[in-house]
Amino acid sequence: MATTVHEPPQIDRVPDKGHAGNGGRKNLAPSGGDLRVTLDYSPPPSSTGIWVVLFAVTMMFAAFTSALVVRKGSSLDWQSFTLPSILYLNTFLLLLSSVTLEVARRQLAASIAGSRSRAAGPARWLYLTLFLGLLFVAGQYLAWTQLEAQGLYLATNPSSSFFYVLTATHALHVLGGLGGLIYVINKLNKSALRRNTLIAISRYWHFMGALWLYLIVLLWMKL
Amino acid sequence: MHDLSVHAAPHHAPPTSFIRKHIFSLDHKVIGKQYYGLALAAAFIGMFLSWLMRIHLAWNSAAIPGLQLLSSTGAPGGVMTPEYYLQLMTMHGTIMVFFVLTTAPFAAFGNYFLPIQVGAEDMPFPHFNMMSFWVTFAAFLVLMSSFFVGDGPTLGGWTQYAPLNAIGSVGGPGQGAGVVLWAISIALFCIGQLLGALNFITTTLDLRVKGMSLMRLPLSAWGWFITSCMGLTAFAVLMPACILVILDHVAGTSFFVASGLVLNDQMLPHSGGSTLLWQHLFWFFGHPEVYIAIVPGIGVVSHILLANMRRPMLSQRTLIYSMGALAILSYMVYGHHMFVSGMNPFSSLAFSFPTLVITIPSTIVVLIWTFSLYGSKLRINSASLFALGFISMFVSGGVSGFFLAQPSIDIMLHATYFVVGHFHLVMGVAAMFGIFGGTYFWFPKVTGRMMNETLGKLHFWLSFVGAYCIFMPFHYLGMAGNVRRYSSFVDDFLQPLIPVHRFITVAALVTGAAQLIFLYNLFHSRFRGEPASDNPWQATSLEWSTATPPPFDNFGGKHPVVYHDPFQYGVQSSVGDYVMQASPEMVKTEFEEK
Amino acid sequence: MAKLFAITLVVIAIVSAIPILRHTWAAPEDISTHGALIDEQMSETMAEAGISFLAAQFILAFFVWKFSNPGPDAKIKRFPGGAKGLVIAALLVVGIEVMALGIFGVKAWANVYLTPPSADALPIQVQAGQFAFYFRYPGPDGKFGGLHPELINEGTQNIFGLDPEHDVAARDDIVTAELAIPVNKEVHLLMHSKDVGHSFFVRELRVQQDFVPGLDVSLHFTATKVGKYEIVCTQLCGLGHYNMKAYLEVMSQPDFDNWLKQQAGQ
Amino acid sequence: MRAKQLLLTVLVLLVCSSLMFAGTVSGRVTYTGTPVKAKPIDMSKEPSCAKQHATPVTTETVVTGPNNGLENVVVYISSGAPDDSQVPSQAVTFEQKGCQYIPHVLVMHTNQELKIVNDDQTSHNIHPLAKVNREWNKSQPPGTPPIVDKYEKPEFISVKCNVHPWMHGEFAVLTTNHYDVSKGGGDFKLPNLPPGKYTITAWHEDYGTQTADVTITGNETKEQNFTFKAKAY
Repeated sequence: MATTVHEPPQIDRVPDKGHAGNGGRKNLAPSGGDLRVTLDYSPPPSSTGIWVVLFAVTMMFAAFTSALVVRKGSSLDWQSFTLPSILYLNTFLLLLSSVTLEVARRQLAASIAGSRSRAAGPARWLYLTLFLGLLFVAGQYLAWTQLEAQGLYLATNPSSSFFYVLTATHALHVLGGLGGLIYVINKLNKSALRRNTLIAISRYWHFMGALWLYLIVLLWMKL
Repeated sequence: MHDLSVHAAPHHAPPTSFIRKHIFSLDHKVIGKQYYGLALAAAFIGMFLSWLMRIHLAWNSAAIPGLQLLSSTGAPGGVMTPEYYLQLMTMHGTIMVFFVLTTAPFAAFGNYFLPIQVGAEDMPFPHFNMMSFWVTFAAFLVLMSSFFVGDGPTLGGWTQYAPLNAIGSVGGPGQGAGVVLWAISIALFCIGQLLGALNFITTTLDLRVKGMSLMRLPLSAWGWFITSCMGLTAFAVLMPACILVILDHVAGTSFFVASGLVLNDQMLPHSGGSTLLWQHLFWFFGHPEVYIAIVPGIGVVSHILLANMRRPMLSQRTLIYSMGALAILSYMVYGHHMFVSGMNPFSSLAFSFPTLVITIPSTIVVLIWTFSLYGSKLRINSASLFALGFISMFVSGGVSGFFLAQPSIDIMLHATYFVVGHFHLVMGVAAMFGIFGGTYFWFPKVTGRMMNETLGKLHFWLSFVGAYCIFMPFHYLGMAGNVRRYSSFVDDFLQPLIPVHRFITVAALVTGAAQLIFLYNLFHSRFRGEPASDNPWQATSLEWSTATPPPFDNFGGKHPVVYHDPFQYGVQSSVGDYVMQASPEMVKTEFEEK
Repeated sequence: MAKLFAITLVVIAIVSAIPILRHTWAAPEDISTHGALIDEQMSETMAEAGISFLAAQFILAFFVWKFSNPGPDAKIKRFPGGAKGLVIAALLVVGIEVMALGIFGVKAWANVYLTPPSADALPIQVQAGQFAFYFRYPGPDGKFGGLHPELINEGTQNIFGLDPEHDVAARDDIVTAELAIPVNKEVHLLMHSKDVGHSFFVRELRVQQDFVPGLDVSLHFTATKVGKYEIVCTQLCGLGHYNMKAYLEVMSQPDFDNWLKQQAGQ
Repeated sequence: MRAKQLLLTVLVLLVCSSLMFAGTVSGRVTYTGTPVKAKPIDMSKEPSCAKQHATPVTTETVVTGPNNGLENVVVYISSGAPDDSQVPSQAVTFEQKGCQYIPHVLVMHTNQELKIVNDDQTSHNIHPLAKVNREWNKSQPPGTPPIVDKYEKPEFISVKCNVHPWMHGEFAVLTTNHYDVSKGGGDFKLPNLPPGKYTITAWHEDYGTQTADVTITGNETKEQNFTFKAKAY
């Protein structure tokens, strides 16, 4: 793997660009000023930003959920169907990918601390995560083909409509996460990976897993 | 990573090519100007549409010369057809609400000045920031394209109520392709604003320079920050709704179309969709959207007033908390748009009370402004005139909320011109005055030249009196039961009201023409205006302590350090009756808010 | 300039108030049993809103007049009591004001929406469609025929999609384009939309209610004054929205009975 | 030589005869059973129209005449006519008067110019519900120029006004110039038919179509009647 030639990975050696000031939530008044003295620390924007993103995604799926509940209650044309069993396998894959990503993050943290120096390990785990993520999306696609084989299309019934809408929207967000992973791997190979970037991406990725758990429970209950 | 305080590594290198400089620029200042330009163009298009509508309402059978060139079927022989009226109305509403009232006060001014006011070099995610504008621009193009596709834009009104928005072309001209384009445009717009909100929030929370505690943010920055939090929630809900509408059109799903609907004696294939679902989703966005339009105005106006009152607000914090309260309440009241929609009558009452409660923070804001004027040394200039006009309009538009907040009275006033007058005053004219005020106030900083004061004042007087002449009568019409969204007034009880409509139309034409003065002033001063100093208003906030116009990285490679609250006017300092946030000079003041 | 602003503001405020005080464009006289409360609520709100409006504009005008372009030696003063006083005032005065309005309003609202129609109320079905209202009376048998949307044919005036061929209850149903009701008798309006959202608004009756496709809403009221009034649509329903209207005829009981007979004859 | 002349004269005579001996098909369209009663239309929604009608207008879907005559039936040559290809140059006019369509059934040739005029003081909306041809939906405010259009393909199109639900008419777009719409007692007449075998079709908007074969030899008038079964509801 390309990463082995760069070692040790230069994590956080490059200044945290995306981040101009250092005022932050709590501010240090300049010495001599007779003003409130506080911490001189500012969280890097990426770690705040990711929570903003996750909040937006949450709101979006909250809207879809309420739509589903209202729509189901609004009339009697709702036909339930059993979820394709492959979804449960997909769930497992996605959760597994969260674990592998966490391993990668730990190892990188360790190598920053200096206890480990080789980036090959983390990189491998990241590739594995990427692979599992791709498997998940492929699995979702299989699930859709299975439903279509049963004659359940987007417009067949509100239940199938919501199934496709929710799973597709989630899959799109997962693809976004995969893009993020590729970006991280790329940076790691260039030894220019910032800790915050990795933290942000992994938060996002874990959230995708949690979101999917929520979705599958919702679908299993409502469809 | 802690030793960047004095000299930060440049956020991103200054661009060299024309395209990177002026078109696909990452610089928040350029993006802010681009947003302003978009809003300006959109505003004049929207105003032109309103002219056509007003003329048609006042002289119903009159042929508007040349209109048939715009749309031969929409206006055969220049006479506007009912559907064309509704199509223009829908586009007027959509353009104004989304592409003017959301982009100008929030995205345009916010993009330009929020990073400077917190002392940052730029937004943290400049690429997202650039995308935010270009996605919004694409959204605008998509919306405009619906004028030229199929049988024109949608006629469903900017609220696009279901099921009219989902049954397709059987619903009338523009209800096929027109609605799809509308929904795509709005979905894109949501993406753009979500990207913007991401940058605004992170900028405010993470990029403040040393000494700039949250409570030391200028009120304008607070306005933008609170607005971005609202936008994050609202647009994330509107986008799914638009996606569902698009699916109802192109994929044949039935999210919003109930079963057994018959148009042209043909039964629609859809089954059991929920009509009220759209209204709930839409208004959950729609009501906060009103505050997204007005809260930046509140912030900007406070900012302008401070510099022109030469004294602090009675209480900076109360203003901040009130804006926050407005933001939170705006999510608890959306149901007051649905009092007579067949929603459970008990929930109507449940929505009525928080709506009435909104009066309290709004009143507090007005009281703080008004009574801060007491004992001030008020300067009168175009900016402060528009700020004062904002207060007046905000009050006039606000009191009519008393009526509409009550379901029982809403029975009489719902969907009448009373509502139109209400939201045009409070969200249209007031927000517009905020934009104008901000323009006259910040123009020197952006361009390095002053705007022409005489023309500015003329613009104010015509707009101020004109706006009252247009929108006060709307309330009277509404109380007489004049229904809105009528392309002509054929009902017997509406005939006697037509003279009032003629008066309004004349007023609208004059007031609209007055905006051309502003346009002229804007462009003339841009090139011919007299040069401006770095701080022409003797103001305190950070944007005035940097060069004019600000350098690419806002503060020339340095990070300012903030020593003072933004409202330190009316003090004795070496420069005069104010002390700038970034000046280390220690001054004694009785207005230190602990 | 500041003084001009103050004067303009005062003039605008007063001129705006005149038409309201003189009821130049007031709502028409109420002809319903429930409307009185609404009107009362309306006038109370108007009083409170009007006072707040005038007060706010006048104070603003006064301060602008008094405190603009002062001499160089002018010192800035602080409003006695400062922000605290204002906030408390706002909380107490405005808070109590709006709460009072809200609570009184509940009664007016409950009158219309939270009370069931009386048992002997006259049932009439109203169907809204692009772009006309049609009304259906159950006829002598007192039963409404079933609705069959697939049979709707406006060319043959089968507006409701009745099936008299197989449905006996439908044969004597009376379908009209105007709403005739007996005076001083409660009417129970069953609201049904044929296509999209519409609304039923009669100013004199103090009644406005949306038609919700797929959801049958009902409404009940009693008219107290004989006469002819306009029913208009207030929910944007398409290109003919402006022209979607019908007439409400409030008749004495005997007139109503004759009218019904005559309609049945056709 | 003589034979040749003789042959020539015979030919000339034959041609002449086929020209002057043009046949006619005429007859009545009637119904059996009891048709649905024409319902009165309440135009109170549109006062400007309502006051143009002393007695209320009735529905025009089934219009009957004396002794079971059925009106508004389109009778036309559906095959056999030689001169179908030529499109008449003059336009047909569809009039909106008193919130009614005049005529109720308008017959036109494919690609023949169609003029739609609004004589009323109110804004009308013309919405021909075409399936084969292109469907369109245009409004026509009072005092605006006539809408001009034409249809490429043969089709029976029902026409609605989206502003006045009761307004209902029919376009019959044909590929022949030999047609008539039954009126009065249900009479129709198809003149100027050169000798030949023809299929005649009668179409009614509610009762459907019937066809009959007719052979014209020389100068004669063939009688051909059609009888539709009325629906009670």
